[in-house]
Amino acid sequence: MSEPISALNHASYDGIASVKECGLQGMITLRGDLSDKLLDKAVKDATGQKAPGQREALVKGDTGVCWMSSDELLVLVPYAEVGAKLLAMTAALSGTHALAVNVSDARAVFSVSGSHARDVMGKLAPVDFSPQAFQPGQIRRTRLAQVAGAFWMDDADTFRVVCFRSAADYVFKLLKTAAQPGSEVGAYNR
Amino acid sequence: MLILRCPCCGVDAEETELAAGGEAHLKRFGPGSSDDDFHDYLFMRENPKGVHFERWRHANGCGKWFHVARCTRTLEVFGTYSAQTTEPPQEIKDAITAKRPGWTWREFS
Amino acid sequence: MKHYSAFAVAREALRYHTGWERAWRSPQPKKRYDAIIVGAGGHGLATAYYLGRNYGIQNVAVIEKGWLGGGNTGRNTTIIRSNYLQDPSAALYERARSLYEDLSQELNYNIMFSPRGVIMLAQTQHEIRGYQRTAHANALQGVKTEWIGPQRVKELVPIINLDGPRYPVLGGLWQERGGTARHDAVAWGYARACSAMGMDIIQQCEVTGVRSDNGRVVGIDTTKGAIDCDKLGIVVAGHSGQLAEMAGFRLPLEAVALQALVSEPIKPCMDVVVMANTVHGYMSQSDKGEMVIGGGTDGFNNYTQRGSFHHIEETVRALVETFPMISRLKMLRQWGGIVDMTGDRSPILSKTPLGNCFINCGWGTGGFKAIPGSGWGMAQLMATGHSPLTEAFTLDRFKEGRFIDESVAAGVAH
Amino acid sequence: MSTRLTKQGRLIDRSKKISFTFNGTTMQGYAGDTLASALLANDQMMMGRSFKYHRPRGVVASGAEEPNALVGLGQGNRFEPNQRATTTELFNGLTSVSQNHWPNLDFDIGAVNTALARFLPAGFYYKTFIHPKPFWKHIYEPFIRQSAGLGKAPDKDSRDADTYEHFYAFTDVLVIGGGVAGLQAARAAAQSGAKVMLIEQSAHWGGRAPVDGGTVDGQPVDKFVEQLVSELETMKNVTLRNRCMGAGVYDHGYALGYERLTDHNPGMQGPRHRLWRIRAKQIVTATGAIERPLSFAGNDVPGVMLASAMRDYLVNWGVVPGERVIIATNNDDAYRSAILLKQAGVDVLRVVDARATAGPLAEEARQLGIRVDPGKAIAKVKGGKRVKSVQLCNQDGIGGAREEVEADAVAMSGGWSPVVHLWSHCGGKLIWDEAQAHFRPDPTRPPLGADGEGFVIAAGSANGPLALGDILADADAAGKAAAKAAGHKPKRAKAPVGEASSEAPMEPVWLMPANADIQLRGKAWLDFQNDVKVSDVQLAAREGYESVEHTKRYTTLGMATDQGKLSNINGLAILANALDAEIPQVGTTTFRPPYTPISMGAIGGEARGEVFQPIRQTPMHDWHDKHGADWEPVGHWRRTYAYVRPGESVHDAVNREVKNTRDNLGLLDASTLGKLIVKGPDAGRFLDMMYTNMMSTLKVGKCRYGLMCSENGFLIDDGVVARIDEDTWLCHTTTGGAERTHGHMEEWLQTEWWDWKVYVANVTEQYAQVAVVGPNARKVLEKLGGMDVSKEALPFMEWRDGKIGDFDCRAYRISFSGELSYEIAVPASQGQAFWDALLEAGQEFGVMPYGTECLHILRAEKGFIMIGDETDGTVIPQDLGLHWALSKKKEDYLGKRAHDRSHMTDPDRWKLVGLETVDGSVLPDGAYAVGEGVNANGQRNMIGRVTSTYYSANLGRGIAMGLIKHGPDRMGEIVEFPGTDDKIYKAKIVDPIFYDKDGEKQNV
Repeated sequence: MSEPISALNHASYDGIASVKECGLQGMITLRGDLSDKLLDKAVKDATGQKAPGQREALVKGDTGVCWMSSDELLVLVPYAEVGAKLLAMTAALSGTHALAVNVSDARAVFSVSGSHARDVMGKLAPVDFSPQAFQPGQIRRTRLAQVAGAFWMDDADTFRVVCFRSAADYVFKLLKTAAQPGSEVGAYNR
Repeated sequence: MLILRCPCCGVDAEETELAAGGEAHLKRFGPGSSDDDFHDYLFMRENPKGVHFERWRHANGCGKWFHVARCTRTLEVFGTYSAQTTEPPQEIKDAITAKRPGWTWREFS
Repeated sequence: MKHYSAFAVAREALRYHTGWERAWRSPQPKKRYDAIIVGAGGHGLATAYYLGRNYGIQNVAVIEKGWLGGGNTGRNTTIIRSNYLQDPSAALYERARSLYEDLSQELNYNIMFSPRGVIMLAQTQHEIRGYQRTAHANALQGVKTEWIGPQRVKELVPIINLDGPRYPVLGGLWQERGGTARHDAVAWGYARACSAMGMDIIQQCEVTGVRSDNGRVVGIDTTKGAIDCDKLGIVVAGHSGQLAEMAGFRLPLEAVALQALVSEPIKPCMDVVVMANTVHGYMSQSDKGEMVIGGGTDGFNNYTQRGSFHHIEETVRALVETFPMISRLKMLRQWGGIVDMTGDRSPILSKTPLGNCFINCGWGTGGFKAIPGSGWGMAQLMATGHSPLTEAFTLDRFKEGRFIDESVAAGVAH
Repeated sequence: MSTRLTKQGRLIDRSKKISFTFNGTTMQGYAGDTLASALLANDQMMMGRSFKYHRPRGVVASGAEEPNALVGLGQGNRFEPNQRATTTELFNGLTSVSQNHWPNLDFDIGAVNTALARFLPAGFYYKTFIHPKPFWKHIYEPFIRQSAGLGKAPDKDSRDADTYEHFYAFTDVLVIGGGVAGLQAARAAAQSGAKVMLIEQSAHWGGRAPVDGGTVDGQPVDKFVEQLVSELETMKNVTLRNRCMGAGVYDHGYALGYERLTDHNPGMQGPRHRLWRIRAKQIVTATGAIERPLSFAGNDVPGVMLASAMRDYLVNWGVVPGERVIIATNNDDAYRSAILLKQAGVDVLRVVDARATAGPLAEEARQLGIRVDPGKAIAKVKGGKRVKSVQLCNQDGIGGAREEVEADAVAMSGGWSPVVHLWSHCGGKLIWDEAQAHFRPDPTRPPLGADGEGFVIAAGSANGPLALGDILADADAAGKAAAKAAGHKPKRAKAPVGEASSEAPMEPVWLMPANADIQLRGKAWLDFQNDVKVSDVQLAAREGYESVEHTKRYTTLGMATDQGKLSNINGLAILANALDAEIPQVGTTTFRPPYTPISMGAIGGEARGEVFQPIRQTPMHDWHDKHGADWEPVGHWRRTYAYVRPGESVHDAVNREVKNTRDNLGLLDASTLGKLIVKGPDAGRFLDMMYTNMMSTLKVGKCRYGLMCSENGFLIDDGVVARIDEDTWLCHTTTGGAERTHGHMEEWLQTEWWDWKVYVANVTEQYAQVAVVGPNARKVLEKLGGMDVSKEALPFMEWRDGKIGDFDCRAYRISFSGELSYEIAVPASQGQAFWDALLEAGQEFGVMPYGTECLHILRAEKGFIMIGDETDGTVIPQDLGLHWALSKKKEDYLGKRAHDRSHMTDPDRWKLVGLETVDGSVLPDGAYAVGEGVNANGQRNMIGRVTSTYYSANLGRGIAMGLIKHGPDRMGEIVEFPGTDDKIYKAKIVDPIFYDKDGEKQNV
């Protein structure tokens, strides 16, 4: 097997915020009954986290789980482990109606960080980015300008942004544009 | 520029996150149905100036469909509710009655 | 009717224009008319006009809830073209377009028909094929159009950017005799001509009921009293459903908002109408100098005449990409209208389940350009019971699965 | 003479001189000037020409309502027409040119229209230019169009040098307008703890108050403003933005803020404009009021301006537009201008007050030695390019017995109208205030929000009150009410108490003198930019254009770039009078966004150039780009149309690829094809509804080609479905069809069959998929090694998981070309490496990548249909001879019922056939086949059309597919296709399979 390459191979840009493509992230789309104990256990075994509540993101670094909808989770594991974790999860869920599928290569992940990260995000998504409204621990699925995207926060100044792999180039250019020098909005850091 | 609360994920989503899906609570007519029933099912949409029930999808979001009770004259939203129902729940009907006494829509009132 | 001409204007100027008479009378309704048209928009007035002109039916009233020409006739982007794909559409719109050519003279009212030409841009392989298909169909339908390459597009539209990074301009469908007209003047010109024939245009009069006897219409109730009629034409765009309900039938329509905007006026820079369907925008320059811009519709039922701003954004960004020089122009005004959409996005011109009651509705986003043809066909249908122009546009086509789908060749039809 | 005083000018910094040009002349101004104040300081009274008559125009206002002083600003890629001088902040190096004249501002040929004005009344063009008909197109219209427009168009090739952006903001209370009312409303709202955003269109806080004077809580109002702004700046829950105009109010609490970031300093880094997309629970419109002109003859001569504007120029910028000024008014406020001008040393010749009695301010003026003439009016202002003299008369009369006074400027005040635009944008209604003679917001009929309750509150003079004390009290109440409605508890703080001189009531004056004769009415302007006069509105009424919308459209009143900010009420009053109706009966025209024009650039935001729209890329995108890809947009994807080698035409490249794939080995990047996983105990049953074919019976390990119809019966998608395990299927869709089809499946699952146990996941982008096609396909895979891809191990229409070389993959033995063909899916992150490996291993087998056009030709040679070519949204499977794919065993599937309708079963429907030109040439794309005669509308009868047509390099001739009436029954017949090139193309109806009819090549 040759070396897997992420969509933009760690491209980065520094403007009013720092934008980086994070490289490959193991991701499993898990659909099922979120109240099912089997599913809960499978998530716990894979990530060490419980199944999240509505719009929760329980993530530490490259491992964790995000609530995607009432019957869908996004399970995050290190890229190298995704095959094994998926097998284990599929096995654990074999007795129940659920779908676990590897989507690691179908996505691109960016980090947007710095004191103006919220400004940058606020230019692209119709979301209230004030700290009162959005904080680490939450996930929001929405659109980034013209494509679908989702994000959560690693810490108070860092967003982790996920989009489809085919849109990675567009999203990176968008984030660069939104982070261009001189474009500070100052809406969230007075 | 509407804002609708997605009953699935709880987000107050603005219109650009949503996709409109037309009239709610359609009864499907398949093979064996009469020409009239099939025609009405496909084309005879309710088009009221006032209380209306419709479907939306939180397309740029959790991806789920849901129902909305809305006024087409003022764009007032009476409530949103699950897509997995064949008729508006009582609390939605009550909320409409509080604002639009005497309303009717199809067989509902 | 006092004849309009430059001489008349000069003559009246000598008495400071105090001698002009009313363009149309403002009568009280009579007890009975041979025909009543509900709706004094372009389509309604044109129907009345051709009833009188072509069939000698002049005992006609046109009933209007608000002020004449105040609906979509007065809030569209005034594009006139007939480069439609399907036979029935091409026939109807081409009849309209050819009537527009002589309408100023016929009505003695300058409606400023400006056959400056309409280009529909092809920006994908799919569109090239669609427009080449349309060009072939048009040739057989008697509609003069041609497929042109990108260089010819650039000659016709010097401000266009052929090499947009997203959608290069690959050519276009060119209708040299398409163009624009002054929308208000179309309504006013027909109204004046109807009034001169002795027809009564009754504004500020709302229809409250349709009366029938034995399955045939016999009259209407209005806020100005009951009025009898032999025949009734319902031509009320956004309110068709309500009128149909009064007449006891339903229509397969939904009302949605369609928006348009104009820029501030600038000196002439674009001499033709350009439609870019891939990016959902179209633009022309009015005789006043404003860039007149239209886009897509909202996807939900709406009677507010206000659309959602993101449609304006989508249209404008597409046009800035296609015509980069407009980036520093400014939007002066945006507005919305309510349009009726049918299941196949084509209009309904039809008899109805109620005898002697006729319906004209469902023009969606493209009614203005059809006004004279629609009036001509409706008048024929109402007077004789049959018109080749309208026969495909019946109410029952949806039941038969016999659609008139224009989206085949173009994403949006305006 | 218009001049700068040596003192005064609260907004200018005399230590910072600024150099700018107007029509090529270099002039000087100060930091803090607007272009208008600087032009006036340079005695540039005339700033433009009017639209219709090309009359000289000077500045009439000092703010956003200005209709006259419009300039072309900047140069080249920063040129912008129609920029208001009154809202343009002066900066070093500013270049401006006046508009709508030729050859120059002072001497303009177009001004001949002024002389002809009598022959060009409202709507004259509807009555003229009718005969002779050809003249319209060739003479009249070109002439009208050449004279159209105001500003110069930017150069045709100009590319805006600036960037733009959007920003989403969320707040409890949005206050629009940073005058005293807006500031106080913001404070009152913010004290409750509510999140407040306050936006102000100008660079300054406080609005008119510092000019108009008065005290608040005992201190001068400008001090009050200063303190209030500092206080708001320290509040964490308050956001203040100046140079940010409230442009529009929309449904559900949406508002647009138009922030001009660099217009005052074009060299700055960052975007030029930012469009704020604000969601507010409550909006307070503290947008102030606009003074109305008076309608008297010659009120459009440069030097005639609003009394408040004259005061602004004096107090804010130290500029006086004349040395001998006459003031005409119907209210007390204009006396403030008289007093200040007098105090500044200007000779205030007269205040003509149309009222019989004036208030205390008049007394103050008299004491300063100003002559006040009650009951008087201006009959006419004389002068061309500036005011020369003024004829005075009694207000109560027709304008006789005039006294002429030499003067060089006139200030006029017809009372004040609240700025109700933003209140009205989203449906707020107005009421007529008899006392102030203006429309103001009707608090009982506000715009309604998502909850059905009002979400806009007008505050301060925007709500009607005009006295400082009343304004502050009203604004305080509005701020508190907004906070409360937004769910916060307002503090019980007392409103600040404002005091200003008391005023006597105004009296409405719609025409000066009241019974002005027709000559005067024909010179009394209502709309300065569009040249609409009192006589024009009266003419419209006389001719039956009685509705206010008719009048507006017939005369163009209020349709200029100022959208009637100065003219609307005056025009309405004239119309009401002409109709003998009350003003509120006549009503207003609709207020539409934006409040003042906003740039197209700002509306488009960041979406320009490379981020105009997303371009979706496959993992091998960069490789294609480097290897001659001629790109084709397919949905948002980019696909390679053909790989063009140096020296080749696109056509050559296609032919090369077509031949090579049949003869040797071709590679197609098929990653864009959609891939949907459908899993669950009910998945088979579900797919049986989605597809016309039976999918539940497909065996694990096998593939089946499937068709999807809409419920309306038309073909919408197709693709190969593979059964992965007992309850899992993988469905391929067309390129660009993945999201649509995924949505289609979810829609039915969520809204119709929600009790069915099925999950769908879109895994399209997880895989890079490569079609390995041609006689050498198996050889190259075998060379790479790994899984067994032999005919026996991997038969046609089956799939296997395994390894090819080092790559984990899933191999499908499917063919869209009729060749031996494998589609191999590998993880996207290894797509490029896999592609490279295939190319390298394929060298010896003659490998070449091929693009979409080759794909199309290969499938057409085999008679395979293509969604989007053979289908167009009106085609059903039966039309394409796909009966075999319509399951007879199933009771139901989407589209089945629709196919029973009479038009769908009509034997006259056009059916799919192959077409071969008699001479081997290529049929034109989209050509129609003709039958005999014409239809009832005189159109040629058509009997079919071409759906796909290509040159087949393999067959050395043109091949085509088409839909022909009774086509399958007419094999061998020749039909005619008229081309648009006047040629008639003759083609024979044949079987649509042109190549390898028995399918021997794919079954090896």
